[in-house]
Amino acid sequence: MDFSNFLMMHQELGLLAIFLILIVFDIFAGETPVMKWFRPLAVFLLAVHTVAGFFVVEDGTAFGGMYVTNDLTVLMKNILNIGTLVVFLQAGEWLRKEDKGIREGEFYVITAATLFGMYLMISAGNFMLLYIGIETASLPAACLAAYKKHQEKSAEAGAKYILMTAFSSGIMMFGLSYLYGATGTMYFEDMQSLITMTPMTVLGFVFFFAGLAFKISLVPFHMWAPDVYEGSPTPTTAYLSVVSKAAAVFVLMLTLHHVFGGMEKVWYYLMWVITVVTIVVGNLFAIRQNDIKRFFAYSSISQAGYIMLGVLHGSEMGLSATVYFILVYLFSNLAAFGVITSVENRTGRTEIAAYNGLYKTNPKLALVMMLAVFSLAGIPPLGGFFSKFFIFASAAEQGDYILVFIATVNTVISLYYYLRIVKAMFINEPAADMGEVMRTDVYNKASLVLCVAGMLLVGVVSGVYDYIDAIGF
Amino acid sequence: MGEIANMIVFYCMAAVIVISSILAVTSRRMLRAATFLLIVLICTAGLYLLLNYHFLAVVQLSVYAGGILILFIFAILLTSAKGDRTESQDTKRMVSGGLALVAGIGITVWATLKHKFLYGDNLTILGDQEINMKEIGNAMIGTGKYEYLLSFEALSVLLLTCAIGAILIARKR
Amino acid sequence: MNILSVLVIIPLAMLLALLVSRNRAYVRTVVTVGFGLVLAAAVAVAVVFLQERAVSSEAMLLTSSTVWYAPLNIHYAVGVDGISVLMILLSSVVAITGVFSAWNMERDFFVWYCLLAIGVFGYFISLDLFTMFLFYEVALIPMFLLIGVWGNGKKEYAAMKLTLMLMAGSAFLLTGILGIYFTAGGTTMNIMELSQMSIPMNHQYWIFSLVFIGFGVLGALFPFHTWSPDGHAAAPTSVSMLHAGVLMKLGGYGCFRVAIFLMPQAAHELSWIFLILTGISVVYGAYGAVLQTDLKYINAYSSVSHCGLVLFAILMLSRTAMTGAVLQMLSHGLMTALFFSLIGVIYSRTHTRDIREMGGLMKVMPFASVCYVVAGFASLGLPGLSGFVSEMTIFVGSFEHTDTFRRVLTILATTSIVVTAVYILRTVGKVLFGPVLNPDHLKLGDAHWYERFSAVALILCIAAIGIWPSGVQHVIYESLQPVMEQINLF
Amino acid sequence: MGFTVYIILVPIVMFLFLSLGSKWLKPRTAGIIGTAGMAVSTLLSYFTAYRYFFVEGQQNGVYAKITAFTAEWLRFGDKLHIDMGVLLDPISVMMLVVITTVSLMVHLYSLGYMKGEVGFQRYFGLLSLFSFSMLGLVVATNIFQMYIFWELVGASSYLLIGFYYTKPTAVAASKKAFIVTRFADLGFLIGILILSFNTGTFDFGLLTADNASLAVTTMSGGSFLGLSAATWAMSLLFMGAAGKSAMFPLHIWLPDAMEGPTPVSALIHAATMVVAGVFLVARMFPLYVFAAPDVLTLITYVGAFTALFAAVIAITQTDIKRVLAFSTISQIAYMMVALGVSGMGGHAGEGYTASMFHLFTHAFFKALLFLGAGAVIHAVHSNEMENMGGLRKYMPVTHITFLIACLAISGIPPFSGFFSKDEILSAAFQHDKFIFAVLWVVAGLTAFYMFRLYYRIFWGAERRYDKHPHEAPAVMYVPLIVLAALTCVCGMLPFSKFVSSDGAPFSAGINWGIASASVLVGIAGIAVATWFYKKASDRPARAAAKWAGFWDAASHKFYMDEVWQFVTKKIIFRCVSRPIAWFDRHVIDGTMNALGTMTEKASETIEPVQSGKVQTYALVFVFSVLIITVGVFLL
Amino acid sequence: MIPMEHYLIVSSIMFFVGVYGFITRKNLLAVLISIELILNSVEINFSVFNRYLYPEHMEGMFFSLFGIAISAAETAVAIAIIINVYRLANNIDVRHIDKLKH
Repeated sequence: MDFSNFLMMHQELGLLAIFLILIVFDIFAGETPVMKWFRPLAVFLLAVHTVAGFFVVEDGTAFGGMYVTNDLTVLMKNILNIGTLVVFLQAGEWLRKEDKGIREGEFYVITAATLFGMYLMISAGNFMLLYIGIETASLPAACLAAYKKHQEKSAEAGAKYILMTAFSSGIMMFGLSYLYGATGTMYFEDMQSLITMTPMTVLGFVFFFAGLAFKISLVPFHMWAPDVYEGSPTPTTAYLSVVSKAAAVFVLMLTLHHVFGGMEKVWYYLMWVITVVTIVVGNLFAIRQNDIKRFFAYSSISQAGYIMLGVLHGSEMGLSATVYFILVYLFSNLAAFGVITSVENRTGRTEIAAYNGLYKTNPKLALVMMLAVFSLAGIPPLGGFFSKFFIFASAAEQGDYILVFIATVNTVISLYYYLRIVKAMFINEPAADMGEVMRTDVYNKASLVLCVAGMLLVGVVSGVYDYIDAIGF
Repeated sequence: MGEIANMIVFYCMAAVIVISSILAVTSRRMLRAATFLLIVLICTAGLYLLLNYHFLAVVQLSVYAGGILILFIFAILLTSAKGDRTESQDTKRMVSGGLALVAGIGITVWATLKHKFLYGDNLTILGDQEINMKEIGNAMIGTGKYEYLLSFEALSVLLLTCAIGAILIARKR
Repeated sequence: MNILSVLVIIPLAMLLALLVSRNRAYVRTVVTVGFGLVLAAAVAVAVVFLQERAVSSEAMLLTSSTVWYAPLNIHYAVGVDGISVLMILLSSVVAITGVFSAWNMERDFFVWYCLLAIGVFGYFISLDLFTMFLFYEVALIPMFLLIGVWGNGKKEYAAMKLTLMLMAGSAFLLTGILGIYFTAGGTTMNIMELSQMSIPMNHQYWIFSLVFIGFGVLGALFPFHTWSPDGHAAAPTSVSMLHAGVLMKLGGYGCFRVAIFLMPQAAHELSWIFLILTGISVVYGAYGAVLQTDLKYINAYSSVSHCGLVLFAILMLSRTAMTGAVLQMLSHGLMTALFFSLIGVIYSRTHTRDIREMGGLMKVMPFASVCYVVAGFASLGLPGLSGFVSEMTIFVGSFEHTDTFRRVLTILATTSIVVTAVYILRTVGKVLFGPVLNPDHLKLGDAHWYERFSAVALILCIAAIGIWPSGVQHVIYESLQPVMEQINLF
Repeated sequence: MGFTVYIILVPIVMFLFLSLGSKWLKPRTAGIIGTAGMAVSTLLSYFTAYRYFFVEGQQNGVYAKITAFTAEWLRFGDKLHIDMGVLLDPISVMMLVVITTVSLMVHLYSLGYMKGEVGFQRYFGLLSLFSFSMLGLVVATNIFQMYIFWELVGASSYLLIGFYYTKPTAVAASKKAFIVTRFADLGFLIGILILSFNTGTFDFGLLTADNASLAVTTMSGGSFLGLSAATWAMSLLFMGAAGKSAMFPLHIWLPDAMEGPTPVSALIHAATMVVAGVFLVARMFPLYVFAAPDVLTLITYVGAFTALFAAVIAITQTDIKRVLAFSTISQIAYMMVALGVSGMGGHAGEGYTASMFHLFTHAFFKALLFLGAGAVIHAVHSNEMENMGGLRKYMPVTHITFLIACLAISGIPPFSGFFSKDEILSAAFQHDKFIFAVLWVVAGLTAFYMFRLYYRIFWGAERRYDKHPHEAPAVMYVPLIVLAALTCVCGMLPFSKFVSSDGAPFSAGINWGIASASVLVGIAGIAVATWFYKKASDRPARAAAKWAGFWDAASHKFYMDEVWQFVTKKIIFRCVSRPIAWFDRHVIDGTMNALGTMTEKASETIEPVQSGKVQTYALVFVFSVLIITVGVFLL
Repeated sequence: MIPMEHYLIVSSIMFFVGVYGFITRKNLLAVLISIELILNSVEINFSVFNRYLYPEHMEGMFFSLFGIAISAAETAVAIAIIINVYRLANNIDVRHIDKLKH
């Protein structure tokens, strides 16, 4: 037993500590008034954890190669931390006001646990750990989806999520078993050198990829996403659509590079088609949505397609562009969900029609929402413009101009539906009952400020991209 | 002789597994389906035994047959007050499901048969050896390569969280 | 700090100042002073540029470059040549007249307006493909809200259509820009440096087409012009002014600065396709305008025709024709701004833009009407006004080619001036002359002082170019030297 | 002779002053200022004429082209540039005199005629603008300057014709005039482009020097559709000329243009603008003769036909201004024919001299006729002949001056028309007997319709006038008298001493044989007119009934308006514009919208896939995985 | 000696029968049972590969082991959610959980 191995895992340990502190606090605080400190505590701990994540960076592997940490994984975890922090900030208000059946503490606890799972996914050097990480990240997330347990929609979302995630994990595991059968190892390093193109490895890879694609919600493995996003509580949706997706993308990127590098011929074409289909289908569905959460689900599907643009060449530039894209996407999407949460908390509505004339009643929220959708659409000077540019550049660098062209043309369609939101907020007249000015609690405000600052600064301040770019695989 | 006995046992169990699993997914009565699942699981444990994975077989029996299946049966009893009959099946879906079934089996079997496995020697050497429990224990809490302390711990977090989550969702309040 | 950046910073400062204001008087002060400063800065740039040019033979002057995104060699690189200086002047003039035409608008309107201005000025001073593209998009997106919120008629449809079509153009453009960057070696985004690199010919074909179409959409290239009629018709006055007057020039400028300059060989070989398209634009726009009954539609089609002429001339790849193209951009920018501001004056009083419902406005609002006639004359190319100069330069330049194809096209393009006369005179005859059709119109007043200001300022500019074109022409002609060197390589 | 530039600058300054200051100026002041400005120009022109013809112009016995002033205005490239300048040569100086004189007369006359009109200041401003443009046109040093002023002339005439802007017919007429001439100018422009591209210059001096050798060498080749570049260029230039000078079939705008104030008609449609085409051909004459002689033949035939055609129509018109308009067309066609039949140099170039001479004389007597008609209209407030008759008693001065003008145009000696017409006829006779015959017939017709006009206004049955018609005020009849005097004397000028095709003076005698023939036919025309119209009778009606079909056609101007109407309305509007507008809205825009609709449709089509059934999702999932696997295998 | 492929064929059949069940069953619990089949078949795969091909280490076996644990956890969560669905909708028919669509 060599416990020094654990020292490398300070991020995981830190998170685990938070996880445990929260459990203990939750158990002992119970229903006492001390519980009101739960949320500040959770936010504070995670914030400290997030900030600390930027300072301690150590390269190395532990547990005989099962655990890997380096600049890149730390960066990825930091990004996930930021996203989770924002979700924590946004979730509180909803958790407080929701009916009695909802316990506040568990949300944070479970979220922290899923985040822990994502850490493992990212740091995994072995498919077993990767698989456990994925399951840790997704099985409890089903509980988050079904969190509003007195609401049928939420229950349905939870059921769909757990069934589909189990199904996909079965498929993925099947793929892994074939990969294992063909190579005789589960370690990334070993498998990379042993893997060859045979029907079995190809089958294994495709099945494994399908499992990850499910998490990223790439078409045609995306179909759970809209339903679950719509039915889940809004903070869960935000979490699933941003953090969970980001983690899966990171893993896909890492495994493609570290394990399946030799099979580029297979995955390039496979993902090329999937990327195009994802972007197109996501866009087509998004056009007709009337529920804003469902709408953002489809929008995030098509965004996932854009993300794949950086992944599918497996280049260094693609890596930086993807990470950067995800960072910007995180800020933009979470900003949007922050607004959605606020509106939902006040009006209980999530249709796009509820946003009619929002600019007249709540100019600041409308402005944030506009910035968010513009950032998602890739309008300068917001971060989305830069991230789209870089991700297209990374594809163009490899000479894949046709894909870039298809993707850019699709941005026009996406612009159409994003503008629908803007139109609803700025042009349409507010409904009579929307007159009241909404007040958002300070946490949510902080999250919105954070997101807006992120959207504005991450693009214009080039340091962020330079920092990411300096980190290779 | 052991060879042949093994083969007979295997093919019998294989047949049982196939038939039971088919029945498990087609039986109209939920309890029957659960029972067929049980049979499948037990036969799987038998396969593990054939493979000399005794520990695995025990775990299979205790966790699956002992734990999960009980859970299933409780759930079935809990949710089917009106009787456990499910309604008739959707033919269209059955056809497409069957298509997936056939195509899937075809593709996977083709892929496996096509693959040149490098086996032969290993089997005879390790053929009948049972794996030492101590070895398993060491591997489970070791930190080196081919040792799984980290996975084990991670799994514990998973199980804990799932427990919290399941309780959260399932409890009445 | 580089003086050019001032042009971007002032609108930015205005934008911020507007965000904290609620009072209309305050808003007006901010925008008039701000755009006045922009105009002053533009003039200062022009003066400094002329001084520099006297002592320097560099293609771009007042340059400065700061690294922005090192991994992709993206710089904030600015610099101007004579053409950009003229474009900047044009933009600042149109922008301030636009402010006066939008005198009664609220704060939010000007917020977007300032954003538009940031985009426009940033675009014209950029030397870096990335920043150029960035500013290009910055300039496009405020149109959605400007039209969607403050427009009239089918404003939502029009705003959506305009934004989407222009953004589709910019999607083409983005692919093209990436193509340029990577096929030229991926070492620089600076246009001047890129011009020294060679893009492989097989890539030039598609990149040129993409970039040209991308910019062409904004330049109202047939068949991608249909945003123009709807968009202009729905837009509020000053937005139409700025859009037709300045924004459409972004297209022509981009075609010239990026497509032709960086890919001269492809330009040579592909120009015939686009010449046909632009030739169609020219004639088609003119004929399209003949039957329209909405004043703004007439002008929008006329813009299609005139802007088509810009692209047409650029594609002729002759120095004179390109000079004409730039002159035409200036001229069209000014006169179309004038047109739209006057249409705004008329519309704000009569509440109709249907020429069948108006008549004899000369009697009712003589000032606006006379200005309209002047604008009309400028549009149909009356000597002494800017339109004549630019059109003649284009025709003479285009005719320099010896091949029959280009000559026949030129001749076809010249026919547009007759058709232009037809629809301009038809409009003038119906709206301004004749008896007053609607007795209610007799009570209407003439233009207010702020409207007069913008009209007079624009007319002065139009006449200045028309009467003394050689100064402007000289600046443009000289600035074309680098482009011609590129083109003459082949 | 740098001062000549002021001849042009004074009117434009007047224009700016009057139009910008119209609010603050009293109408009368404005009129007087405008007239004074014109007077300055006129004096300067006379002085120029004196200096040119008698002091400086002649070099080695030839009247040279003197560039009195020039400045580069716009440079197109290394070679081509537009200059603005003043070119003095016999014809431009002659034109200066004619234009300023007539313009001054018109200014004066307008002071009376336009009194009390709304927009009096504007009117004078526009007159100044027109004068400026016309003067700039004739002194142009290069063809592009000419084109520039050519366009300005068009625009200012548009404004003048449409002066009564509340009158729909005036608006329509002004529009028509502008568009028809604009269409012709298109030819002019393309001609310039071809010409300048081949020769590399716009400059008249270079173009016409050495018998147009530059054009001959550079443009004889390069055939397009079987014609040489020169032929193309010169025909297109002639197209421009034909537009301004109202040659068939581009003449249709001129009769309608009579909707403008009558003094304007006198200025624009008699004396100055309409002869710009003739002037252009004369200006480019060496090129026509040496580089494109075929075009000259074309000019001859077009001119001859137009002369006859217009004369026939003139016989049938009842609006007095329209009669004059058709007579103008006919007379200008005469000038064109004269140019067409002319050669270069000495007596061969007699046609050229004759043409210019006729232009000169015609300017005065036609202006006189218009102004006289204006006085009549002023008196009876109508343009129609039916509302006139017997006015000789009420308006003696007008009557006499009108008669003088009629005699002049009919070619009766010793009035000026006789001399110039005779010269044209003799030039035509030498060149082509058939053309001569046509012109001879036209001369007779001219005399007939002019006297028809004369008789029906001043003789015939006296109408019952609502208001007693009275002689025009002095400010109106003084110009009449001045012009009448000029009409009487200017024919005696030894014109060929001053104006000739190559600048070298020669003496052209009167060919008495032809002269007598023309006088005879003129007198015959007058006699017939007298028989028909001196007294009110039913003779005209009977004659008309006898030739009913022809008469109808002629009185409808041979349906040329309808033909044009058909071409523009039916073909351009219906067959080009409307389809384009439709195409744009439905096909192009439809395509764009269809892209949107298709996207929506596609979205709608795939929507059911997202059925909400988790098993469907799984099915899709499995099939996708399997298909992808197979796909990758097959790859 | 039993050929390894025969094991694999059995597990393949079990796997796709599970898939079939997932697609066709109406009862949520039956669907869950199908998932169990799927997971179980994968675990067989791992063990077989380990035993036949790479008996030096116990990777496959451990994967099976952990897989069993994970499937237990998953079943727990799934059943909790299904019970919750049942509580809200009073039945656990898959066809009834299709409120969220399009």
